[in-house]
Amino acid sequence: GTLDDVKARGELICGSNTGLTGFGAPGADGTWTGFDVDLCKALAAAVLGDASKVKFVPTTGETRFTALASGEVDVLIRNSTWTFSRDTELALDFVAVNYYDGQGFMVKKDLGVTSAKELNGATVCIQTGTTTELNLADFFKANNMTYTAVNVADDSEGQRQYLAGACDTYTTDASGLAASRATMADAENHIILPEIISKEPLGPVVRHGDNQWGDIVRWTYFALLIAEEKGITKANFEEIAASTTDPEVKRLAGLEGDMGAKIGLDNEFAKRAVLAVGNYGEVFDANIGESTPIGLARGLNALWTQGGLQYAAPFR
Amino acid sequence: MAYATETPKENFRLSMLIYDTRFRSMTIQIVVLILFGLALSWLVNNTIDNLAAKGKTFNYNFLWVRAGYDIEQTLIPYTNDSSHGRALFVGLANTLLVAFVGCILATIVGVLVGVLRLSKNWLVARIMTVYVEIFRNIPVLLWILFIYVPLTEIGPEPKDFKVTQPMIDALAIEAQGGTLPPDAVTTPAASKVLFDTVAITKRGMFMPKPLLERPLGSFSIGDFTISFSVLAALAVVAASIWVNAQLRRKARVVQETTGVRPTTWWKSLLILFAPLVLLLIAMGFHLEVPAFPVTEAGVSQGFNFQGGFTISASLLALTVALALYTGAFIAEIVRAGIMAISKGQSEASFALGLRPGRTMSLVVLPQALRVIIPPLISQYLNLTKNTSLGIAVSYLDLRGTLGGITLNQTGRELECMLLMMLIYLTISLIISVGMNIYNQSVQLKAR
Amino acid sequence: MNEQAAQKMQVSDEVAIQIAAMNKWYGTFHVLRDINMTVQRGERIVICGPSGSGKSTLIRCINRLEEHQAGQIVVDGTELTSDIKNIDKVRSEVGMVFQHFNLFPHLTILENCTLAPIWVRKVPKREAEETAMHFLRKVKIPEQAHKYPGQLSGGQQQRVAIARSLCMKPRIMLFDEPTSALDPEMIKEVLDTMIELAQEGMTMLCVTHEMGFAQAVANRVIFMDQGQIVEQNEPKEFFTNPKSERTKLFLSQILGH
Amino acid sequence: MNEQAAQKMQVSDEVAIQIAAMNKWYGTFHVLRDINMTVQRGERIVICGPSGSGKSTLIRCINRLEEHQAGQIVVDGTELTSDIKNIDKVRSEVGMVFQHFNLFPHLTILENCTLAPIWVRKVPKREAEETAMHFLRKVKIPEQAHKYPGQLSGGQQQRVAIARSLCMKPRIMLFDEPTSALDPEMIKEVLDTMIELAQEGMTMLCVTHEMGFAQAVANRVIFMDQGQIVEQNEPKEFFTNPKSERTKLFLSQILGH
Amino acid sequence: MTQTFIRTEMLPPEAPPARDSGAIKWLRENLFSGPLNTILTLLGLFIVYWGLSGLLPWIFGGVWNAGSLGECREIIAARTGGDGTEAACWAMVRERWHQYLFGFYPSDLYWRPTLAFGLLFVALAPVLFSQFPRKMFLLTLAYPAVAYLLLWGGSVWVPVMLILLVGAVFFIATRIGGGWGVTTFVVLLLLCFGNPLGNILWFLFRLVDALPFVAVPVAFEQSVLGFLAKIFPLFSHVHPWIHSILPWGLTPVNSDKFGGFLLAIVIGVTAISFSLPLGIILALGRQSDMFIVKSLSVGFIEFIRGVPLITLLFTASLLLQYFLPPGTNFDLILRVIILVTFFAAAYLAEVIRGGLAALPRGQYEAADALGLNYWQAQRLIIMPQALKISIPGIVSTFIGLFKDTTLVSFVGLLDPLRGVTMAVRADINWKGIYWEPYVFVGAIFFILCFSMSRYSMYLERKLKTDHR
Ligand SMILES: Nc1ncnc2c1ncn2[C@@H]1O[C@H](COP(=O)(O)OP(=O)(O)OP(=O)(O)O)[C@@H](O)[C@H]1O
Ligand SMILES: Nc1ncnc2c1ncn2[C@@H]1O[C@H](COP(=O)(O)OP(=O)(O)OP(=O)(O)O)[C@@H](O)[C@H]1O
Ligand SMILES: [Mg+2]
Ligand SMILES: [Mg+2]
Repeated sequence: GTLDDVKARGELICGSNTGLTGFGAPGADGTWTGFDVDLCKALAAAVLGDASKVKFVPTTGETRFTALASGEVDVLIRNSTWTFSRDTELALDFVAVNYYDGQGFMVKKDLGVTSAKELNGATVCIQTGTTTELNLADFFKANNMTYTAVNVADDSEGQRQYLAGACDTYTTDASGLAASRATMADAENHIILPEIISKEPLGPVVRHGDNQWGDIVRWTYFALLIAEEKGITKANFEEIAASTTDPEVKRLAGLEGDMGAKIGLDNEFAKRAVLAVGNYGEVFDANIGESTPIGLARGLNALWTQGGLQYAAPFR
Repeated sequence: MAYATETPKENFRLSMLIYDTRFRSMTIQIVVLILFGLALSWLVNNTIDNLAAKGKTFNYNFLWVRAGYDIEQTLIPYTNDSSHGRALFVGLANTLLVAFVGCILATIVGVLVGVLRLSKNWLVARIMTVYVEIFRNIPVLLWILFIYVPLTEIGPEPKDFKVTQPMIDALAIEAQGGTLPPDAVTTPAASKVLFDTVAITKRGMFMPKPLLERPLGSFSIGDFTISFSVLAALAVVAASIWVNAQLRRKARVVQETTGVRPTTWWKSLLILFAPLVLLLIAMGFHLEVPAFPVTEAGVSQGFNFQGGFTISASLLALTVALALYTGAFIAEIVRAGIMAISKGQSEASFALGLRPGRTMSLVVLPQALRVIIPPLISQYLNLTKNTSLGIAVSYLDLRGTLGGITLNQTGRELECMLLMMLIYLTISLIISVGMNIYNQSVQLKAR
Repeated sequence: MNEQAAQKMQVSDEVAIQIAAMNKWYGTFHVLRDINMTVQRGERIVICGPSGSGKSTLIRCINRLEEHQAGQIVVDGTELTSDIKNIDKVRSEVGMVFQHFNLFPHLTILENCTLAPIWVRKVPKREAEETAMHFLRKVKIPEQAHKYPGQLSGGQQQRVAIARSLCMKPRIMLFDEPTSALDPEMIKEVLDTMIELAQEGMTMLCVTHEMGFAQAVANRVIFMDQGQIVEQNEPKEFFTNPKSERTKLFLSQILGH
Repeated sequence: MNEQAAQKMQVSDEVAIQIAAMNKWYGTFHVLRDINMTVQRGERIVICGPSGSGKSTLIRCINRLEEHQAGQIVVDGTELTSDIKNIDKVRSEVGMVFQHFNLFPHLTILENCTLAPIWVRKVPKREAEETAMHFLRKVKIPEQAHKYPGQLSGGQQQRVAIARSLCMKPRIMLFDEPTSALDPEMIKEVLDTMIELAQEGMTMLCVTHEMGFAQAVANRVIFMDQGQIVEQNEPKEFFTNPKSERTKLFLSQILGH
Repeated sequence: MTQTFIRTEMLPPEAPPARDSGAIKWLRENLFSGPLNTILTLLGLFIVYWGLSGLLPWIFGGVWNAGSLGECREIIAARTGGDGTEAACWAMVRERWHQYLFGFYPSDLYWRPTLAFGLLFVALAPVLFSQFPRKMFLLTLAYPAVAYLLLWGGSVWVPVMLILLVGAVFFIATRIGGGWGVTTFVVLLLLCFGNPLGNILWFLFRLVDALPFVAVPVAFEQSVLGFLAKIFPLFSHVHPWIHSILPWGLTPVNSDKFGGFLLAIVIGVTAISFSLPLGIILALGRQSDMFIVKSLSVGFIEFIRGVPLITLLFTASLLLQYFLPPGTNFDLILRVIILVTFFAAAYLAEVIRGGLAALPRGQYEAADALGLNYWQAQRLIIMPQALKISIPGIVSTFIGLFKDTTLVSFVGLLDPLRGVTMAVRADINWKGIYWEPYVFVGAIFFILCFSMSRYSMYLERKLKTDHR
């Protein structure tokens, strides 16, 4: 299976975006950073014991699923929406949701629009090849409105056109809108409308049929969530592991049970993942959280204990 | 006096398959054919295996499924409720539109620049050289982006055409003789051009749409509606062209018998346009000018012009960029074509007393065209293929619909890609077959 | 050539071409220097001289394929200035035959011959074709009328070129080395045509190195060198008793082998 | 040519080429009709005839540059069939010289001459070069060995072409109008080379219209017309006393001027 | 009445009249020779002024020192007092130029691609300029291996073995010569690399397997073929063995690190060099009088030329996985190179066909008459001449191909134009920058392509005079 391939290769190949601010992009020195990228690193740390043993293959909206299906990448961690048809027809498995997103609209303040329901007849910039196109059509239809679509190739183009006034509103996942707005010279002149017109559960994808590998990806991700739940961070992991009495934490630290062996890894895989990138909250805060220029609130992505949707199955 | 001698029949030996010129080529061909067949069946076999492994099937049923996405620029009616198949045709029509208009523009640009490059005016020739070199040596993709961006950055937005409540108020105050605050605006920031019919904006050009009050009705074949009005117009145009051809033929006969050619241009104009104009008037032709809906008070409503039709900025940019890029190549072809006609030809023509204009049209151009047309057609082919870069500027052509969104939404990459290649191939073949026929018909006769 | 024909080759007193103090430069290169020359109607003049001496340029100035910068050229009473009407007039009265024939390859032989009459002289097509066939018969290739130039041999092409010029009914014919691009067998057929033309009293200026032709037909030979007319004389004198050193040298070279 | 040399030009009884009832068509055009002909070793045969009579085709059939469709051609005991081995054998024993030389312009003269010996005969390079120099000396241009064909005159090029053929040590040489693309001065130097070759007893088939050459060297002249051998005879008889009407007509034409 | 005239004194050349010389004449003739020309000249002057007055301040007033687009904007606003004047933000280029040139290639190893690029010219020299000694062709032949080593790194023994084996095989094949030589060459080459014989047989069996009526016993396939596959991989077994003794090598660099112009040049150069032999074969096939061979060649050429390159790239990224045996999977760059090679081969085939057509028939006939066989004639006589004539065409094909490498961004590779730019724009510091990357990349493309096109024009002129 994929696990053996990865081990034999000594490197994890992660399908990533060609560049999406905050989620995954190469920096000036060529190292990739971002929210999705950190999950890849955690996975590499869990499987290979080294967070740097990961190669990022940029994929476009059109090539991403094929790249995964053909085995070109081991896992696709690249803001891909989990839908029925992708899960079934494309023979892929979405193993978790690492970011709950939803499609929103951004407009200029001086347009005088305060709700997406007032957009009848507007020109809408939208990225092609994504689920957002379908959502948009459905939303306008449901509200008995019409629109003109400007199908743009990528996010930066969409943003440019929106700013230039080539469209009245730009629609994409709310996280993307926030990121775009954050970098605008006149951010105060733009508002993101309150309506979120779709559910966009984004998460890692693996090939259908390789359940062991799917489990590894899922539980590596859950490990990060559980770590946050338990208040474990990169910094205090060793400390807590040494002192804890919580059996779940002990299992997470590999001190108890044989969780690792059951999915073909060693017992410390979860520990390595957390040590490599920190817990879910740390990853979030470091890449897209409120302290970053992108400044996303946790919102739906808060832990279930804090009113969010991020909920990991028990690590037992 | 010829008598045939029977050459003795030789026995067939196996080695003759290789060493005998009669069989050798057959042997080679059969081996090649077998290898090719094997390779092909290997590919097909693999494909079947792979499809099976992925649990996919190979069929085109998705073409009849609701597409669910929208297309900005459509030539045939389309909504997101239409099928993927229809989206394909929208894309194909868009591809052909850009290809067709692009080819015409490119030819105009190319011929103009090619001739100007040969101009005696040093500055003009230099500017044209710079144009040609810059366009030829930078990727076309960059040109498409380069031209698209200014189109979407410069120019007013539709909302700049809107009449707002404050404007109405200000006008009212003015009408009552009141004084306006210094920063008050009474008219929209932008206005339409060409007798208030065409709005040029960042989103493209909003054009008046021709409509008929008394259309002749229509019929449908499957998904497609064909209007009798259009058919009638086409018929009238065809008839006019035919009559005009007759007229010209008659003029030539007159010239051949008397040596003087009668003036025909105004008759031609009349024959070519009058019937069409009459028909259009009969059908109640009028223009639907794009405009904002207004409230009773006269305040413009909505985001965009209503009515009319739009030429999107992406269509404009793609067409212009491809035309300018290809035009640079065509310019070189034209220049080379004219220069290939030796100076002796025009000198001989001058020496016979023909004026430069006649020399050009009777001696140089007919010869230059033979040199120009074949590479010209291959430039047309290139332009047609380059329309597939429309995706870079959000133009949904065949690549953008069938090979882009449809492929992406349905996940049927094999079917989509094969179908798309087939369509492009068909277009190319049609063009190159046309070229070959032309080539054969103009081949210079030689010993 | 028999006596009778020679008889016909009369020279009248009328002036066909008058060139006075003509100078021409290519850039700063002084290619024609102080050319003075008068050609009577019916004269047959052969121009010779070393390569680069300006023979072609001189002949091309006469129908304004090249512009002269000083002096005067008067052809058939029309002075060549930059006036387009004059140029047109001169060109329609002066025929020219080039070294490389310069037939129009996209037209048939017949069309080559009728093109100018139809478009310049506005002759009806039928009439133009009759004239063309007449002159094609004269140059002995009427049967090729519907072929294309590419299908003819060099000698045949040059004869077509002569016929094409004749179709404009010119009063003067200029020849610029008409035989130098031809194979030996073909030279004869072209020269024969030219001799026939001479016998009919056509005014001819011919740049050629065919000395046999010059002796048989010309009534004057002009020798040029370095853009100047160095010597002119009647053929017999010219060949047997050249005066100038340069002429002697030149003749020794071309008659040497 | 002196007596002694003529003495050397002996003809043996051995048969070099035997052609029997050979026919060839181009498409439906019957270009060679019932050719029968025997060439003894050492014979020097000149083939002449009007243009298009099939001379080139006949000679090209002998080394299978063209395929014949009926009849038999036996060269040096090897019958030309579609068997590649036979063809290779014949070609390496028959040298051919073309009208347009067909030297390889990208190779030096020496390389032109050594190419075939090295690749076909598998002769060591040094040996091939020695042979080549030997034959280049023979055709009197050893000093040009390291030049390229484009730098040589036509006559020199044709002599190189002869040397190139000789380097394969052929037993039979075919010439297809070897001098017709040459200027008159150069014709002689090529003919001299061929005469020398003849004197050494090489079997030669030569398509040419150089009648002087035919009279001096050939021991048989073959006249072809319309794809058939119309007359063959020894040169003296052929030229002074042609039997057939066509031959007479042809001879009167080519000897006429 | 014959006017006799003898010139006794030759006239010296004189200077032309004043109005026919000097700068005034030039102006009059070249710029103001008539009303139309005068208007055109003024129009031209206006266009030039308008273009330059807009562009030059933007380019030369650009900011070079800044950490982000925002900083740039501030600097410009401070300088102009915020009057909305725009200027370029070249600081981005200053920070990221290396990514545009090398992609993510490790920065301490930049010397390797640079050296490979420099050596490219050394290797090309004997092909492009005839005055270099023939011995240098050996260098040209060795170049692919050297470049491979420099770019991808790894054990030196890979390229060394490559050179030695190809050299040896080539040597053997040329000794045999002819069609058999070509066959031997291919067979020996296949024998030496990968898991050759096994692979070939395996491939053949797969082919046979594909026929519905033949069934190859699985056991046979696995035992015999597996055995062969283990015995023959001369190459793949020998070089690790040598490497274990003499571990010389360079740091390996993965191809996912390739981007920017490095990627464009690698794809362009590799594709054009590999497409050359393929193009020759296709051109010969198209010229052949064997109907089937001809039809297949024509079919291939016309198919490739009839579809846009972008669909071929999508084929590389989306469809190749369908056509190859299940489980086959290799580098996207490699797949793209393969498809681009096919693409270039079809175009080169047409260029070479033109070269072949330009050769007089006499050359073929002379070769035949000398007894050379088909392959010898092709290799020794026809190809050297046809290729030489085709060089300008090959260069322009290469220019077109090089420009087209920008399309690989559509399959997610980091081409300089969109790929790298997209990555740069995803950086929070440079989000929103638009023109600068395009102008920068456009300028580099222009310099490279323009010099190549000038070179090919020079060649065309040179070849023209060569042939006369
Ligand atoms: N267009 C031109 N520009 C500049 N110089 C020219 C031009 N045409 C001809 N010349 C030069 O003018 C001189 C005379 O040329 P011309 O062709 O009249 O000589 P010619 O006597 O006809 O020689 P030839 O016997 O070789 O035809 C030559 O030195 C030539 O190089
Ligand atoms: N490849 C060909 N296909 C068809 N017809 C041909 C071909 N080659 C030659 N012919 C015709 O065959 C006839 C004989 O040609 P061939 O070249 O043998 O004549 P020839 O006697 O050598 O003439 P010449 O003296 O002009 O060289 C001619 O009518 C020619 O048109
Ligand atoms: Mg001259
Ligand atoms: Mg012949």
